[in-house]
Amino acid sequence: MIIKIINNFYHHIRAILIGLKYLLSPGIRITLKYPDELPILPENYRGMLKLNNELCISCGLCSQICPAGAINLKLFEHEQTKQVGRHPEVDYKRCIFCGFCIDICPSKALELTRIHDAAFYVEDELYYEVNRLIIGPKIDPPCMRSKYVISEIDEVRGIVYRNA
Amino acid sequence: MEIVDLILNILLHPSIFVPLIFPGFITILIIIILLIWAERKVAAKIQMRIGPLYVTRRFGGILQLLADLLRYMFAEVITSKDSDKFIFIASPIVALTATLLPLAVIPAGSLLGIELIALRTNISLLAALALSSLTPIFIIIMGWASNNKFALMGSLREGHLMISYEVPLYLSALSVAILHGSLDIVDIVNNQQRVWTVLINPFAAFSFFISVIMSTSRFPFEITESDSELVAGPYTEYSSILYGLVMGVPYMRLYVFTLLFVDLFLGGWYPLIDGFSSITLIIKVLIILLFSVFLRSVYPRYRLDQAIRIGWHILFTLSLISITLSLLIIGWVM
Amino acid sequence: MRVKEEQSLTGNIYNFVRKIVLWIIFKTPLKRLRNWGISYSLWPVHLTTACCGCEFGASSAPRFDAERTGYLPFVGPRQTNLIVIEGSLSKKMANAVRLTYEQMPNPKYVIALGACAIDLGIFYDSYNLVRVDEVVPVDVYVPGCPPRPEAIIRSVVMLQRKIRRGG
Amino acid sequence: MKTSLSKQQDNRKEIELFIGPQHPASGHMRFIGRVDGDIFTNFIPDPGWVHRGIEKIAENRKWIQIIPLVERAAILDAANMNIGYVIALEKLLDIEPPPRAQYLRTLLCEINRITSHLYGFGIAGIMIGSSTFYMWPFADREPLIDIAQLITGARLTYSYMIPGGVRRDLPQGFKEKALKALKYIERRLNNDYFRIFFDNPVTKARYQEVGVLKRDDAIRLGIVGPNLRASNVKYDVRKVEPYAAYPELEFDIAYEKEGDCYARLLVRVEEIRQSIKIIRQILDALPQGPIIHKKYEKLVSLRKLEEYQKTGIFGLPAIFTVLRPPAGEVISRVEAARGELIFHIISTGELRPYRLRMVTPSFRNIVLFRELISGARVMDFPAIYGSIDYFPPESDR
Repeated sequence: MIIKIINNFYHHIRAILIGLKYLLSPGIRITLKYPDELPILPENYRGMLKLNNELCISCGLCSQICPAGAINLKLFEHEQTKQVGRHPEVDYKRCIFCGFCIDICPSKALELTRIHDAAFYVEDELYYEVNRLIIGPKIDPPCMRSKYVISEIDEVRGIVYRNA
Repeated sequence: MEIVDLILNILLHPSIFVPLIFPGFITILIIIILLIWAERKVAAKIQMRIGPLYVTRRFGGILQLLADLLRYMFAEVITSKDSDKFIFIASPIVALTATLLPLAVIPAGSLLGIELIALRTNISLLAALALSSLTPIFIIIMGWASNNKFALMGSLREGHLMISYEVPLYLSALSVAILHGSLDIVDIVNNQQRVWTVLINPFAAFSFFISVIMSTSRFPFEITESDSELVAGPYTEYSSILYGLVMGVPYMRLYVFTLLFVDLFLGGWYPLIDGFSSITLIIKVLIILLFSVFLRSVYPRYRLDQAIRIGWHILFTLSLISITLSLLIIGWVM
Repeated sequence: MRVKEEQSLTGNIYNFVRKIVLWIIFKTPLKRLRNWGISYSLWPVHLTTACCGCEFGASSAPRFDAERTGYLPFVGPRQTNLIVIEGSLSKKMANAVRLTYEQMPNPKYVIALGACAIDLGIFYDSYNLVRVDEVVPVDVYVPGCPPRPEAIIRSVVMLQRKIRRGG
Repeated sequence: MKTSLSKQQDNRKEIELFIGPQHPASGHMRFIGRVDGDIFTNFIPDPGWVHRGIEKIAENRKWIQIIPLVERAAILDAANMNIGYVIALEKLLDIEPPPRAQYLRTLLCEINRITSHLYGFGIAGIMIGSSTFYMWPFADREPLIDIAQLITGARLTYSYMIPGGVRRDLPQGFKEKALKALKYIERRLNNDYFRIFFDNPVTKARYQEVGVLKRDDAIRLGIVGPNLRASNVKYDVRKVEPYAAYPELEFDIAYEKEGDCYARLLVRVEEIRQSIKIIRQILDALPQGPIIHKKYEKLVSLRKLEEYQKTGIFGLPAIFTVLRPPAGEVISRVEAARGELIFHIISTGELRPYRLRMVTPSFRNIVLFRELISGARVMDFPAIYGSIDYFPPESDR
């Protein structure tokens, strides 16, 4: 009984001490200050899409493999080059970012942009027609002073950030 | 100029100055704003993150609670159809007032040569404890008036807990009174000029402190409003400014009890010179407050029956031991 | 015509009154203060509708820490002012969402998280899902399946901006 | 449901408590309990709030499109859901992935097991009120999620395994990063977690001797995964019916004897240790070679083949859009983070499956709510819920 009480007391003290240790030790935070610091994601991160319409051969494989039915083909004529083809349009209302369309594209017309942090006030903005898909997603940085950082894995602190 | 003097005289009169400015209303507001911010920041630091920041970016989000209060202020007041509307609205306000009542008899040193006590009686310890036990009753009434099952269960828990923390609280306070031979808090503080009570009778201090933690529903005894099964306990139905009030009640209660704790055990306003002795007091109070909110980030919460068992088995025994100890010491000195 | 006649006698009093009313409603410091308070105190109610709840949890966890913006997941609908619809909304859950929304005090906001919430996403031909638009009015849409926590914080920041502009 | 609850309406002693779906501890779930004083006399889980009909939708999808679909059942545990389906599909197609692909699959599955268990810890922590033990496991998931993101290119929903292999090879400098993350998580797990949570007397008071599941009951109810192993049953599909690279790897089955909530958490701690051990072995003994079955390697376009040889990213061959496995019926069993996951697929040789049945571990564990919480105290409900590590979307599908 006495031993149990002493043991409990010892573990209470240990719990409080580790709390104090984390309270007083400097620089243990792993927070990414998001609107101020924008992360640079690893290459091949499956973000939003971009279309290179000159490479597109209008095969429609992307539309066939899309698990969410988010890719529709549309007849499109480029304004300058006057090229005509059935090009994909992406509906981000449904897109699940699985990257199948990019992997199956035989001519590498679709590419990844690594842009991932999008949010919209209006639902219709989520539908990317061919025009917008060729330009690629234009997402403004959320605030004026944001800078880019790279996150690295650290043995002691878990994750550290380094300016890019 | 005479008018200015008059106003100053009235303002600086203890019976106005104490409830209104220090240690009363304005100090409490400032301390609560700082305390809740500090609670969130301390938790954030231990949890390896930043906590509230962008509301006032340069000062580390110190005005976070002000923003929350503003939101409460401008939100819609909802009283549900089934609730007892008058009691539902009145009880938070009364609970808030009742929480502040003990400040009338708790001395807070002196500032600018004014003795900071509104009402000097020779039974102020009893009065403070008696007045402080009003708040739980109104918390129970809140849950009853809400007419909500979760709120009702929260009130029942508060009722169960109230009995188990108040007995050790009073007994350990009584042991201090026995030790110093007085029920007047000013006398008790003056008796501690050389040595603090906590060094003479640590059992009483421990039992009192844990009871305080229990009565103000700090972790690990946050059982009344434990959100993982009772949503928000007795406060489940409260919205907007009424919730703002009831959210403040436990913090104000914590502040009042901490003031009492410092007076009883930590030598009150000693050892600083007379003129600014309140500053010592407030620093001690702040340290104790910080420690009690720091416990949130260390502990989970106990179960209800375990908390009651701790109240009756451990704290009650400890407070009995502390009374015996006080009697022995008094007998030995005599 | 009548307005013009009055103007010839009293000057442009109609416009003057209108300006004052507009100023009181939209330009007073009180309104600014209110919007400031609300925008930095968006508390989402604890209503998990589907699997985007994982990233919702991660967005308030240390790596992303949405609490910096004053966003604090809280318990009941009475004390909160934001619903984050996390992913797909089944017909059974839609009733609960509507009920929760009606229990919250005004002003209240909704963020739709994930493709499933906006247009059913990969479950586009499911028999048991509804779109969030049909249940509650949505303020910000976040695409992704699930959206990254950054996107969630961005949606909170965008909602704050909308509120401060007087939305 | 209504009749059974209103039967005891005249019994004034008990009150009826509806917990959820909007409740801090309910998740996407409702519980209907009857409370007598502080005791739940009856406790019924009411699932189905996240039912999306994954099994039915799968009948309208091409074989390859089902890969992301089955992941959505438990996006926390996407890799294990994925491997279960892909193994079943490979049995139908009668192909065997190359050894490097097997190892990579196992690697991702083990990383995912760790992150899933850490998520479970976080939920268990916040359920009994420890906000720090919600934040810490969620923070420590992040290095591992970063590792998985390096391999697959997504945070949670990987869609990494395809029939015949995997989609990408490891990137440059992966091993060092992974070892660093493992060292970090190991240190935190063995020291800090125990000091602040597992050894904390309050935690022990809440968890020990609460919600005891006896060995016989666990077997009788058909419980799976860590909940079964906490009741002193050594059963793990990775050992019983090894798949992927598990036969070549050395690890032990984690188990505990007591069967209470505390044991269920400690089993998960031990499983994380074993997973770390497995990942270390994989990183050391990763075989060289292709990552995709040679049958599919020839089918991609020339441009994609060049890219595959240069960067290790394998493009999907166009044949995947018209994949037609021969008619037949297969079953695959894998050990997901929450327990045994079964896929049962019937193919009629069409573009789409005739029937896909998935038996998820959470669905098999749901009976625990009724067994353990009926008769427990009201405040034991969140403790038991947290220890079961139940994930409603996985159960409702």
